[in-house]
Amino acid sequence: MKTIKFSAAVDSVLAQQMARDPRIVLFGEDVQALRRNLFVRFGARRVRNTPISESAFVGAAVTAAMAGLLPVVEVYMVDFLGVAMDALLNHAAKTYAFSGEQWSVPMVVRAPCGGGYGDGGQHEQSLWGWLAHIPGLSVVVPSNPADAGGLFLAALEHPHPVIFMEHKLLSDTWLDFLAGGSRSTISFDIPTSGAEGLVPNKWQPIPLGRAAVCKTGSDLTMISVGVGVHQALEAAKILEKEGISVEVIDLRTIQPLDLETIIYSVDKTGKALVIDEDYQQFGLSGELAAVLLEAGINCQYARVCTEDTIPFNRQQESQTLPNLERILSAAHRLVD
Amino acid sequence: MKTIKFSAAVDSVLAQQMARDPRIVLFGEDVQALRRNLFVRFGARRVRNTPISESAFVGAAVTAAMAGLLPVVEVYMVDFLGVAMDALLNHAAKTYAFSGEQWSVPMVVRAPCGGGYGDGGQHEQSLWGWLAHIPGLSVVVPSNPADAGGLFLAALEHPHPVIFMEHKLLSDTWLDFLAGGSRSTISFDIPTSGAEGLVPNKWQPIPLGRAAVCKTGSDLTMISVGVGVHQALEAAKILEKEGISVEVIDLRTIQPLDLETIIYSVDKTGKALVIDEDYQQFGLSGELAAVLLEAGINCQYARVCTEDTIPFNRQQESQTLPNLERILSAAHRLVD
Amino acid sequence: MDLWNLYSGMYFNRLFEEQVSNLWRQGKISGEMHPSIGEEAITAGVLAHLIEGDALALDHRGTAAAIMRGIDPGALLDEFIGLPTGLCAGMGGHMHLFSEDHLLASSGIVGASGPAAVGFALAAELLRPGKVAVAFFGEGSLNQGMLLESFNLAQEWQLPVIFVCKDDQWAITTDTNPNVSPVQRAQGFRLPTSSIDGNDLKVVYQTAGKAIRNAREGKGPAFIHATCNHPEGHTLDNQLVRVGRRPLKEGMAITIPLLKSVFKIRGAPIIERIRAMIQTIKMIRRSASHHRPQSSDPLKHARELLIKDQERLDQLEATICAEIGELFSATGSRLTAEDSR
Amino acid sequence: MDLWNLYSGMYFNRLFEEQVSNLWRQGKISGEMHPSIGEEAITAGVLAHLIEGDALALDHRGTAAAIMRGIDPGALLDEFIGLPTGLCAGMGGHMHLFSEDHLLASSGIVGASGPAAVGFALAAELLRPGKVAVAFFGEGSLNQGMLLESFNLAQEWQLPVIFVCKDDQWAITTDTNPNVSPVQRAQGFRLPTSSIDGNDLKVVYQTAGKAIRNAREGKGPAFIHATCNHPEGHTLDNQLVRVGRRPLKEGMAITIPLLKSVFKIRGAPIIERIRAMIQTIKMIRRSASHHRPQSSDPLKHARELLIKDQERLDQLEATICAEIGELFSATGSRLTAEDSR
Ligand SMILES: Cc1ncc(C[n+]2csc(CCOP(=O)(O)OP(=O)(O)O)c2C)c(N)n1
Ligand SMILES: Cc1ncc(C[n+]2csc(CCOP(=O)(O)OP(=O)(O)O)c2C)c(N)n1
Ligand SMILES: [Mg+2]
Ligand SMILES: [Mg+2]
Repeated sequence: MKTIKFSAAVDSVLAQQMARDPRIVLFGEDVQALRRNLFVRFGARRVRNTPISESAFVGAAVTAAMAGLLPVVEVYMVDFLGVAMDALLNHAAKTYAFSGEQWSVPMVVRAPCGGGYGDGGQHEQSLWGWLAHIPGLSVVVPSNPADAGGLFLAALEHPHPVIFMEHKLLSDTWLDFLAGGSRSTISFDIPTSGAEGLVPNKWQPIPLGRAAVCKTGSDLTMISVGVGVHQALEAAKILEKEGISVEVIDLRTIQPLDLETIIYSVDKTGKALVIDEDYQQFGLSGELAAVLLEAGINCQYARVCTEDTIPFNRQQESQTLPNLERILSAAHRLVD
Repeated sequence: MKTIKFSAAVDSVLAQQMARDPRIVLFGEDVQALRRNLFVRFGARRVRNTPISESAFVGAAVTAAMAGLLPVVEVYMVDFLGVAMDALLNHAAKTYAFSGEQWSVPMVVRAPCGGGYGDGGQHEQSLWGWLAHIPGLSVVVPSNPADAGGLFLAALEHPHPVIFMEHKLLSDTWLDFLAGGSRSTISFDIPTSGAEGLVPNKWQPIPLGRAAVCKTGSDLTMISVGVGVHQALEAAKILEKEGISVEVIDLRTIQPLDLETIIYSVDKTGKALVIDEDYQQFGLSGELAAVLLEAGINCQYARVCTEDTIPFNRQQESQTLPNLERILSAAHRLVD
Repeated sequence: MDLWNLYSGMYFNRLFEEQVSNLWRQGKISGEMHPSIGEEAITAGVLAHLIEGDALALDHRGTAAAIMRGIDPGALLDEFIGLPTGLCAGMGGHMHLFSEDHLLASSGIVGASGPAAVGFALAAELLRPGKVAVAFFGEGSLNQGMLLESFNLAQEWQLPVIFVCKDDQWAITTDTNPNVSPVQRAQGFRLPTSSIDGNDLKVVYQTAGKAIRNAREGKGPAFIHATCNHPEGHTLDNQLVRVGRRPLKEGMAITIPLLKSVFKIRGAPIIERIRAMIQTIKMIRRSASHHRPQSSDPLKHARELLIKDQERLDQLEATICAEIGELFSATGSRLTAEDSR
Repeated sequence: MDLWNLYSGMYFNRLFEEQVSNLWRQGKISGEMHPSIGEEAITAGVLAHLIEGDALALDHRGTAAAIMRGIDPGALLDEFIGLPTGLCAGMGGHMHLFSEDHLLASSGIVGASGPAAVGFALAAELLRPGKVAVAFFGEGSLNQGMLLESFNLAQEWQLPVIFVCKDDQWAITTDTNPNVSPVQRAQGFRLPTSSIDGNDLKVVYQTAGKAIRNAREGKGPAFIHATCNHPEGHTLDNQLVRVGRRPLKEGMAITIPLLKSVFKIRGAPIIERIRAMIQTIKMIRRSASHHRPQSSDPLKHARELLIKDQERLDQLEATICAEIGELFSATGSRLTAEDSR
C-alpha cells in the first residue's frame, strides 16, 4: 500500500494499462500538456491534442472504439458534454443495441465534475444522474484514490461506454487548474481522505455496480456518491454522538446501481437519506426512491440535492450544493 | 366546441397568438413548408427556414428571446436536441439564474417525440424526464388536442423556456411525414381520442403544472403522460370489468409536476403505477417515487417504462415501449 | 476500372431499392424510407477503390453503399423489414446499418458520418496502416457543426478520410442556396477538394481513386463534392413528391388551407404574403421537376458505356433481375407465411 | 474617432483588471480568472461604433467589453467577487455577465457567443432596425461547431452580426496551428472578412467601422480577424505561466515526473518520446515568451498617439488612476469589514 492523490491514481492506472494494451489511445483538448507524463512516455500517436471540437472528437471515439481501439477521451468538464451530447445519446449508447448486440463500443469518457470551488453554474455541474438516464451508458463516480484507480481499471475493461467522473474538489490538479488552487490565499472544503489516500500496490478492478458500505449503522442509511460520501461520513460522526447510528453507502457507480446493497441497508434501517450533488429532480435521488419502492421497502425517505443552477457566490453556492447543515437537518427530520 | 386534430390545435393557437403578438417568430428546418399556412400568412420575416444547424438556431433563440422576441423554435424530433443540448442545458435554462433573476428567456421549443410507428431508436425517444432534470426548463407533454392547444398557449405566455412535445402517434401530420402514414397498407395503434378531439371555441391557457384526473377510481392510481395516458385509460377499462377501480392521472406537464394531485390520489388508493414512455432509469418514474416518499405516502409502486434503446422491429418495439399487456400485468401485481 | 463490375453493383442496387420501395408501399417496412436511388454512380465510383480493412460511415441513405460494399442483400432486406434474420437482428432498420466485418456504420443523425469516419480513420492509422475511411453525407449536412468540426479534426490529425458530399440540391423541403459552394466551405478547413458530376461514373472513379490513393499514402484527408439527383425525393411518398406526382388530388389538400391562410385578417403585409405564396408554389414546382426520373440518371449513363456489348449487358441484367426476383419472392413468401400465422 | 475617449476606456480597463488580478491573488475572487488585458484595442475599436440598442455577445474573457460598453465598474467588480450588489447579484461571476439594459450577455462555453449574436441580430432586425450585434471569441473557438454554424446562419439570414475573432494564438495550452487561417475558414461561409493587427487601435476602429456600417445598412454579417496577446496567459497564475515566470521553483515540479516518465520501460519508441519531450519543452518556452508584457501592448500603442499632449495625458491617467483607486479601496474596506464580521 502507498498513499497517492486522486487524479494520480487514475493516471497511474491509465499508464499501466497503456503500457500493456496498445489499443488504448488518449485524446482531448490539451491532454499533451495536462497528461504530459503520459505524452512523453507514449508519444504523440497515442496521446493526442484535439481542437475544441467536442462533438467531433467524442463522436470519433465511438467509431475508433468500434474499429479496435480503446479510446479514453477527456473533456475539460462534464458541463461541456452539452455540445457533444449527440455522440453519447445517439451513438455511443445505442450502437450495441442497433447492431443487434453484435458490435460494442469500448470507450471511456473522462470528465471532471462537481462544484464547491466558486466557478459558477456552467462549470460546476454533476450531471451523473442525467447521463445515467440514457440506456447503454455506465456512469462511475469514485470518492477516493483507491476507488478511482480500481474503477478506472474496470472502466477500461468494460466492453461498453463508461463515463468516468472525477470530482474537482478531490483532484489537486484540477483545483490548481480551475480554481487557482495554487493561491495560498484561498481554501476549499476538501475531503482529505478523498483527495489523497492509500491505494493497493497492484491495481485490481473494482467491478462496476458494486457499492461500498463505508460505515455500518442501524438507524438511518445515507446514500451518496463522490464528495457527498465524505459529507455523509462527517454528518454520521456528529449524529453518532447524538446516539443516532448511521450507515453510509458510497454508490461508486450510478449506472449500474448496486440494488442489493441499497435495499438491504434501507430494509434494515427503515430510513433513507440521499445526498446527491447532481440536480434533484428526475435524477439519481428519484431513481433510488423508485428502486426502494419497487423492492417493497416501506421507508422514510429524504434527499439533499442541488435544486437549482449553482450560484457563483460562495455562500449561496454552499447553500445550493448539499452541505453538512442541510444533511444534518434532513437526518434529524427523518429520525425524529 | 369543435373537433380538430392534435397538431392542428397547436397550429391554431400559434396562428392566433402570432396575429396578436408581433414578438412571436417561428423558425426551424423546413418550417416554411411544414407550417406553410403560417408562412403564407405571416411571411418570411416571422416564419423562417433554418439550415440543419440545431446548435446555432436553438442558441440563437435564447438571445432572440432575451432581446425582446418570443421565438417558437421547432426541431424535427426531440432526439435531435442532442446536437443542441448545450443551448438548452447551459444557456436557455441558466440565463435567468445567472443574471440574478433579472433577465428571462421566454421561448418555446416545439419538438415531436415518442415512438410506436417503427422508425428506430434514434427517432422515437421521449426524453421528457431527461430534459426536466435541468433546472430552469419546463417540459410539457399533452395527450389530446384540447390540452395541446391550452398548454401551448400557456407555454407562449410563460416567461421562461418551455419544451413543448408533440407525440408523433397523436399527430397525423407527423405520421404522414415520418411514418409514411399516407400508405393505406400500414396502421398504427393511434389513440383516437388523443389524435382528434373537441376543443373550446376560444382558447384558454391551461396552467403549467396542473395535472388532469382523467378518470377517478379507488384501488390504484395510474400516472402517465402523452400516449401512455390513453393506454392507462384502456387498461383501466379492462381492470374495471375485473372489479378493480383505477384512477388515471394525466400529468400534462412533467416540469413542474402537480404534486398535489399526485399525492392526493396515491394517498387515497395506496397504489401507484407509473406508465412512462421515456427511459425508465433516472427519470420521471423515479421522480414520482421520490415525491411520494417525500410526502410520507407509503404506497405500493410499480412502473412500466422504456428500459432500453427502442428496437426497429415492430414487435420488439411494442414490447420495449409501454404496452397494454405490461400495464395490466403490473397492475395485477400491485393489486393482488 | 472494371466497368462491368461497377455497373452490375449499380444495377443490382437499383432493382433492390425498387423492390424495397414496393415492400414499403405494401406496408411491409415501417417508418420512413430514404432511397439512395440516383446516387449509384457516386457509391460505385468511390467504393470501387476500397479494400478489406477500409471503413465506411454512412448517413440515413446508406442502402447503395451497403449493397456495393458486399453486405449480404438478404440480410439487408431482412433488416429493412425488421426481421431477426436481418443484418442487425432487426434492431436498426435502414437508417442504422452496422457490420463489424465491413467496418460499416450508419446513422440517422445528420452530420454524424463525419466524426464517425474520423474515428474509423484514427483506428486505421494506428491498427491498419494504409487503410482509409470514407464518409458519405448530403449537402444539407454541411450546415451541421459536428461535420464541420470533423473536417478540421481530420485535417489536424492528417487522417485518411475521404469526405464525400452527395449534393442532390435538397435537404427535405429546402433546396440549396445556390450561392453556397460546398467546395469553398471545405476549403475553409484546408481540405483538398474536387467538384464533379456524380452521375458520371468514370469521373467519380477517377476522382475518388486519386483521393483514396493519397489518403493511403498518408497525405491526409480529401473532400469530394459530387452532384446527383434523388428521383424519389427525400423519402418515399413524402407529401412534396405526392403533390408533384398527383397534383390534383394531393395539391388540393394543400392548396385550400393555404388559400384560407393567406387571406386571413391580421398577419404580414399583403406583399409579404404574396411573396411567401409564390415561394411555396415555386418550391413545390421545383420539387416536382427534380423528383422524377431524369435524363442524367447515373444508371443510364453507365449503361451507355457498356451498350457496345449489348448481349453481355442483356445477360448481366437478366441475371441480376433473376437474383433480385428470387430474393424478393423468397422473402415475400416468408412474410406471407408469417402474416398468415 | 475620439482617441482620447477610447484611450481612456482602455486605460481604465487595464487598471481595473490589474486591480482585479490583485484581488484574485488575495483570494477575494474565486474560481478561474480570464483577464482580457491585451485585447483592449480590439474592444475599444469595435465598441466605439456601437450605439444604444446594439447588442454584445461575449466569451469567457468579457471584462474589457463590459467596462467599455459602460457597465458600472462597481457592479462589475462586485459581480466578480460574488457580492449581492454585483451586476448579476453575484450569481454569475466574471464568465457570466448579463445586462439587459446593454443587451450584453456572456458565456463560459467556447463558441456560444456566435449563436448568441445571431439571436440578438434577429431581434434587432425585427424590433430595432439598424441595430447590430457583435460576437467576440478567440481563435480556438473557430473549431467549435456551433460557432461555425452561426457564421452560416447569419449569412443565410443576412443578419447584422459582426464576428470578431481575437486571435492570441493560444487556446489554453494549445498554440494555434500556423497553417490555419481564420479568415479562410470564415470565407468558407461566404463572410466578408478582414484580418488586422488588433493592437493597432486605429486599424481596428476603421475596420470595425466599415463592417458595422454595412451591417446597419442591411448588407449582412462580417468577420474580423484581429491579432492580440494576453500577457497573463489563459488564466491568472495558471501552471504554464507560473513555469514561465518562476522556472526554477515551478519548473522542477513539472520536470521531475516528466523525466521519470520518459524513461519508463514500455511505451513508445525512444524517438517518439524524445519528440514529445521536445514538443513539451518548446510549448512551455513559447508560452513563456508569449505570456509576458509585449512591446506590441495595445495600450502603449494607443498612448503614443496621444503623447503629443503629454499634459492632458498625464491628467487623464491621473484621474482614472484616482477613480480606480477609490473604487477598489472602497470595495477593499467593504470586504475587510465583512471579513472581520
Ligand atoms: C441533427 C439532425 N437534424 C435534423 C434531422 C432531420 N433530417 C433527416 S435527413 C435531413 C436532410 C438531410 O439533407 P442532406 O444532408 O442533403 O441529405 P439528403 O437527404 O438530401 O440525401 C434532415 C433535416 C436529422 N436526422 N438529424
Ligand atoms: C465547449 C467548451 N469546451 C472547452 C472549454 C474549456 N475552455 C475554456 S476557454 C478555452 C480556450 C479558448 O480559446 P480561445 O477561443 O482562443 O480563447 P482565449 O482563451 O485564447 O481567449 C477552453 C478550451 C469550454 N469552456 N467550453
Ligand atoms: Mg441533400
Ligand atoms: Mg485564443
